[in-house]
Order: sequence, then structure tokens, then C-alpha cells
Amino acid sequence: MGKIVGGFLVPHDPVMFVVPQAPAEDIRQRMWGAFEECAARLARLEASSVVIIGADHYFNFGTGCLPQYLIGTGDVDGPLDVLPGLKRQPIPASEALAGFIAEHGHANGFDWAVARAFTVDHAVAIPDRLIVDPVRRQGQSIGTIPVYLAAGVDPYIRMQRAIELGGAIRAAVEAAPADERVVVIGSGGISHWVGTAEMGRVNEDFDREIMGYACRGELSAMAALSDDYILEHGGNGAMEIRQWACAMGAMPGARGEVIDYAAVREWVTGLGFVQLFA
Amino acid sequence: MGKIVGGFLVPHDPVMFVVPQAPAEDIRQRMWGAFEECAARLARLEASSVVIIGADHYFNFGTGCLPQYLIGTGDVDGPLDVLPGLKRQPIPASEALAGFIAEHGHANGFDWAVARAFTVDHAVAIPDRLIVDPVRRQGQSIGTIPVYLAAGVDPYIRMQRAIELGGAIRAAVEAAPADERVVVIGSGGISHWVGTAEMGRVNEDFDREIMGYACRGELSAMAALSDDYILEHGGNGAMEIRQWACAMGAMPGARGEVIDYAAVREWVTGLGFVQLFA
Amino acid sequence: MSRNVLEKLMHQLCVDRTVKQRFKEDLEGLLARYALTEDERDMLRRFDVAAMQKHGVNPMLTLGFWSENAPDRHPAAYMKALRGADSGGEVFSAALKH
Amino acid sequence: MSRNVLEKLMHQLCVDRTVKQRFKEDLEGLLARYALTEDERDMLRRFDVAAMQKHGVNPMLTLGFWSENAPDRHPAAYMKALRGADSGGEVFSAALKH
Ligand SMILES: [Fe+3]
Ligand SMILES: [Fe+3]
Repeated sequence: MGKIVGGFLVPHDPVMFVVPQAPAEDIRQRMWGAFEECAARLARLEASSVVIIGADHYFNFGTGCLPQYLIGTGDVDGPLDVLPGLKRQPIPASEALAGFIAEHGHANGFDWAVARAFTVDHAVAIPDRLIVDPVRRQGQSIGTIPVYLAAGVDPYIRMQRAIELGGAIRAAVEAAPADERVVVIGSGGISHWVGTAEMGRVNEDFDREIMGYACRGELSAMAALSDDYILEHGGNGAMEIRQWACAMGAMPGARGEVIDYAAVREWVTGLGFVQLFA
Repeated sequence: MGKIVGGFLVPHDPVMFVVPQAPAEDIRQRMWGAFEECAARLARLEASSVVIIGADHYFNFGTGCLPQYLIGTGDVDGPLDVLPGLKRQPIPASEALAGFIAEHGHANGFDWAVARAFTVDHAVAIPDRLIVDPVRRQGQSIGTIPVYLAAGVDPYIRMQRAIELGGAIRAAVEAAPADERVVVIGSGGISHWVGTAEMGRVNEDFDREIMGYACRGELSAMAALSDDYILEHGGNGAMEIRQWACAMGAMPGARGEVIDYAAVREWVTGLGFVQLFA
Repeated sequence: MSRNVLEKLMHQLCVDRTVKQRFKEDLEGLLARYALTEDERDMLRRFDVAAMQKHGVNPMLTLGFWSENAPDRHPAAYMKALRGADSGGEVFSAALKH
Repeated sequence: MSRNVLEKLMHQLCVDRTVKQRFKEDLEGLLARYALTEDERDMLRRFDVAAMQKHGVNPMLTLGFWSENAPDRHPAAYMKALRGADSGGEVFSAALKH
């Protein structure tokens, strides 16, 4: 009988590592500080496992196999796409619970693709390094369970299905034999245009809209967002709000609080940090 | 409004290509002849598409992404594992219907992993080359839709889910905009031990049991087979009866007829050929 | 011909060192091994990321392909190639010039 | 340590030419790059497919690994390695000697 004890919705912006000095000083400090604040709050939740929900960036998975969603049930390391200040290293896993979530899903209509040895990309590695690792250094033993949604490469997972998948994660955690305290982290930028001619554009209105849904726990509003709407107002990168929707789906009814937000054009992304309260 | 107009359950034994001369002359002729007979019967069904359901042999998919089931919706070629007499070549695809099956599944709880450019292994290439290509050479235009089930590498798809997936394929075909005539081919050996110390063993009793279920359309008997039972009596290779179960699931109520069968130790497999009648 | 085979090769050009090497040393030999149209081959030869995107190729992949294989891998050069000479991408380019 | 990283490397040794090459030319360098136990490294060095299977490695993968990398790639040699010297695999071996 595990329990979901909290959640976070955070960005995983690689440009922060590539050009850390690009934005104005106060913005930089606030954004790196927001990750630190998430770590401090995670520490207080005394989690045994974190489920970090990311999305592939056409890197882990190629045209030969594009899963709708995947869970890492075995050895984990990363990132695959090494960045300045973000070397590849082993990531402490939570194999028993991850395997149980996969199995529970398979028995209940959620056909997880499974990675038994998995090198995550920055979508999981950044939150793991910036939010979970500091808590591990304080002596807490936390296993990371990487989850990937099809948000970067089509065919995309549907918003509604991402929410349902969150529900499946929750159901599995609650059915698990161990008394785990689980925190879900939805990892994704809000508005950002990746590799398109509009790269660098950020849309604060869109970002505020999404953070509003998150804070008020409006799952149905998230499910109602069409891909066309997301692409127009949030960019192709904003398809990653699927990861937020999935984390929200694991905590139905939960309210949230914005830890910080900034529209950082120099880092090409609207960076929002939200905590969800169980 | 497409229609499933027939089905076949056939082996995809690579050893037939590696040592074609190994078995006694009459066995050889019967087994190659059974493929020819399937081709002749396929020709009479006037199919526009065939769905060939195979399984990976730890070749197409590695530990970084093991899908429960996958469909090829784009360009197809193969086999990846070239054999004597089985060169890699483009395989005519049926992209529109394959894409529709994927989409229909995504909308109805079947979260297909998708391959948009896919090099199939021998599991799909052998039936395509031996059964479909001869009909194409007669002038019929038939597109191949490759489907892969997790039957070779764990976590394995459940038998019951393989049957349900067949139902999802059927539902999609019937909902498809085009008037396709679709034939499903479940591609898998019956008893065989692959790479284990028992390799070369064949169990005719097990094979007859499975063919019996297929001929009598006993889906529930198929679903009731435990993995332990299959592994003990049919070997690790017999996990591929999942492909048979999936094809049967696409034709609920259908009766079948054994075209031919032989327990061929020289080809390390019980080779059964069954036609399912719509 | 669809974008799919092009994306297949471009993904390999993002992740597979051997394919990247071959792209540099024997471009035509590499291209010959894929069922691409002449137009698609040309997009690769000319690093024409704008044409690729018009063809339906995923923008993450055009960016990855550029960053791993282009003569000038800088994102500013990518943006220029994508937007044309009259590029308005100052903010982003400026950021990445640091 | 689970079988998973071992299976990861063995799968690459089935499908990736570069990794196969490195296995031949710089085995220890290759092994050092994977989080394997010393026991697992030894299974690879000695092509000990029987030990691998006892460790939980998929038999299709031990067969593929052997066929692509062993000094004597013949299936009969594989069966002998798997079953030990007192192998009873005559039928299968006979078939594959053609
Ligand atoms: Fe991202
Ligand atoms: Fe097989």
C-alpha cells in the first residue's frame, strides 16, 4: 500500500546548462533557486521513490519504435545527451516499484513499453540532478522511476490518455506491496518552440493558463486542450504539458501552488515551477 | 468499412532457409508446399491488405524500449536478419490502414507503439515473402501491415491481451474509411526451444493441442494457457502462440482447418499451418 | 515518398557515430543506402532544414541533425538557415552567442 | 546486479557493428564502459552461455551473441558450450552440419 505524497511540475531546459549566463542576473538566480526550493520541499515529503515523467526529444527513440509511454524498470543512467555540468552517471532506481507499476498496468489496460536498462535524456536527468540528488546528499534514499510520454515525436499521446496514465500510476502505487511514499514530477517546459523558425518565442499568457489549471486541479480543462491550440499558443515544445497532465492525473483533486515562473526568452522557454499538494 | 476476410496461422522458421536440405525429402516438400498452398488460398481471398503478426527475437528492440505491441505505419522493409534466399528488400505497405489502426487503437485504449520506418525481422518477412509475394506476382496489389507482439523478450504480452488486441485490429478495420479486404496472418512456430539446452526438441502433443484450439476457435482455452505451461510443454519459442491468439482474436467465432503439420526436429520446430475462415 | 525514411536517417545522424562519420566521408554512399527521393537527398546535402520542415520533418530532428553534422553547428547559423537571411531571431541568437 | 545491463550489451553485440568490432579488438575497454559485475564480465570473456542463462539472460540473446561473436560460431559449438561436453544434441547439431 504505497501512497502518492506530493507532486511537482517543473521545466527541464537544457539551454540553462548551455548558456547559464544568458538571462539577467535576477532571473538566473530565481530559476536556479526554484529548483533548489523544489529540492527543499521534496526533502520535507520524505519520499522513497520519485516518478519523473519526461518526454523524448527524438533522441532515445527512433522511427523503428515510438512508444506512447514507457517506464524504466531496471538499471537507469543518464543523460544520454550530456550537457555542460550534466555528466552521464548512474541514477538510483526504484526497480521493484517500477516493475510493479508496469505489471499492474499490463493487467489493467495500460500497455507500458518497458526499458530494462535505460539511459534517460535530459528530460528526466535534469529534475533528477537538480531536485532529487540534493535530497539524496542529505541522506535520504530515493529511487527514481523514469517515465516517458510521446510528446516530442508523433504520434503523440492524447492529453486524456496522459491523465488516465497518471491515474494508472496512482492505482499501481496504492496497490503495491511496499509502503512507498511516492512523489510524481511532471517534467516539461510550458511555452517553447524547439527547432522551429519561432524558436525563442515565449507566451506568458499560455503559460499562466496552464499553471492556472494545475493550481486549481482542472484536469478536464487540461484534457480539453487541442493539439492545434497547444501548437499555436505554446509551440511544439508545449506538447510537453502532457507530462504535467500525467502528474496531475496521478493526484486527482490536488491543488497546486506556483513556486516561481519566468518567461525566459534567452533560455527559449516559459519556466514554471508548481507544487501539487496531496 | 473494411472487412476481415480470412486468416492464416503459420510458422516463420529461419532454419528452413539455413539448412533447407536437413529434413527428409517428403517433409521438406510438404512444408515448403504448405507455404505455397497458403499463397494459393490467399490469392482466392482477394485481399487488399494483410496484417502479419510477428514477434521480435531480441533483435529489433533492445533493453532501452521493449514495446508490448507495435504496428508499422510507414515505410517497411526487411528482413533485418538476412538469410540465405531471403535478402532485405522493400515490402509494399498499407500505410493508410495501418495508420488508422494505430489511431483507432489510441482512441480506444490500445496504446500501439508505432514504427514509422521499420525493418522487420524474419517473423514478418518470411510469411510476406512466401505467402504474400507470390500473390503479388500474380498481379494482386496487397499491402503488408507489420504487427509485433512481445513474445520473445519479457515482459511478455498477456495471452488475453493479445486476443483483445486482435479484437482491436478487427474493430479498426471495420471502422476504417476504405473498403479494405483484410487477411490476418499469425506468424509463429508452435513448440520450439530457441537457444536453450533443449533446442531441437519438438512436442507434437502440445502442437496438436494448440492447433485444436485454433480450428475450434477456442479463444478462452488459448487465454487460459499459463506461461509456465507453455514454457514447459512448448518451449520458449512457443510463447509465439501469442501471435496465433491475436489473429484468432481478430476473427472471433471463426473455425479453422489444418493445412499441414509436421514436427520437424531438423528445423527445431513444430510447423503448423492453419487457415481460419471468416 | 513520405518523411519517414528521411527521419530515420536523420535520427541516426543524431545518435550513431558511425553514420555521422559516413555522412562526412562518403555522403553519396550513405544516401544511396536509403530509399530517399532526389529532393530529400538534396535537403541533406544542402542542410536545408527549412525544406525539411516543410516536408514534415520534426523540428527537434532538424535541430539535432544540424547540431551534430553541420559545418557551422552554432544555433545562430541554424536559425539563419531556417529563417533565411532576413532572420529576426536576434534574442535567441544573442543568447546563444554567450 | 541484474541481468539487464548484460542484456543491453549483448543486444548491442548482436546488432551494432561498432560494438562487435570493439569486442574483438578491445574487450576490456568495452567491458569497462558497462556497469557489469566481475562475474558478468567473465561470462562474456569465456562465452559462458550456460552461466548467462542461469543468470537470467534470454536464450535468444545468448544464441545471437554466440552466432555473432564466438570464435566458432557454429550452432553445434554453441550447443556444446551450453550443454557441456556430454551433449545430447545430436539431431539438432546434425541438421546444422549440412
Ligand atoms: Fe523537453
Ligand atoms: Fe520466432
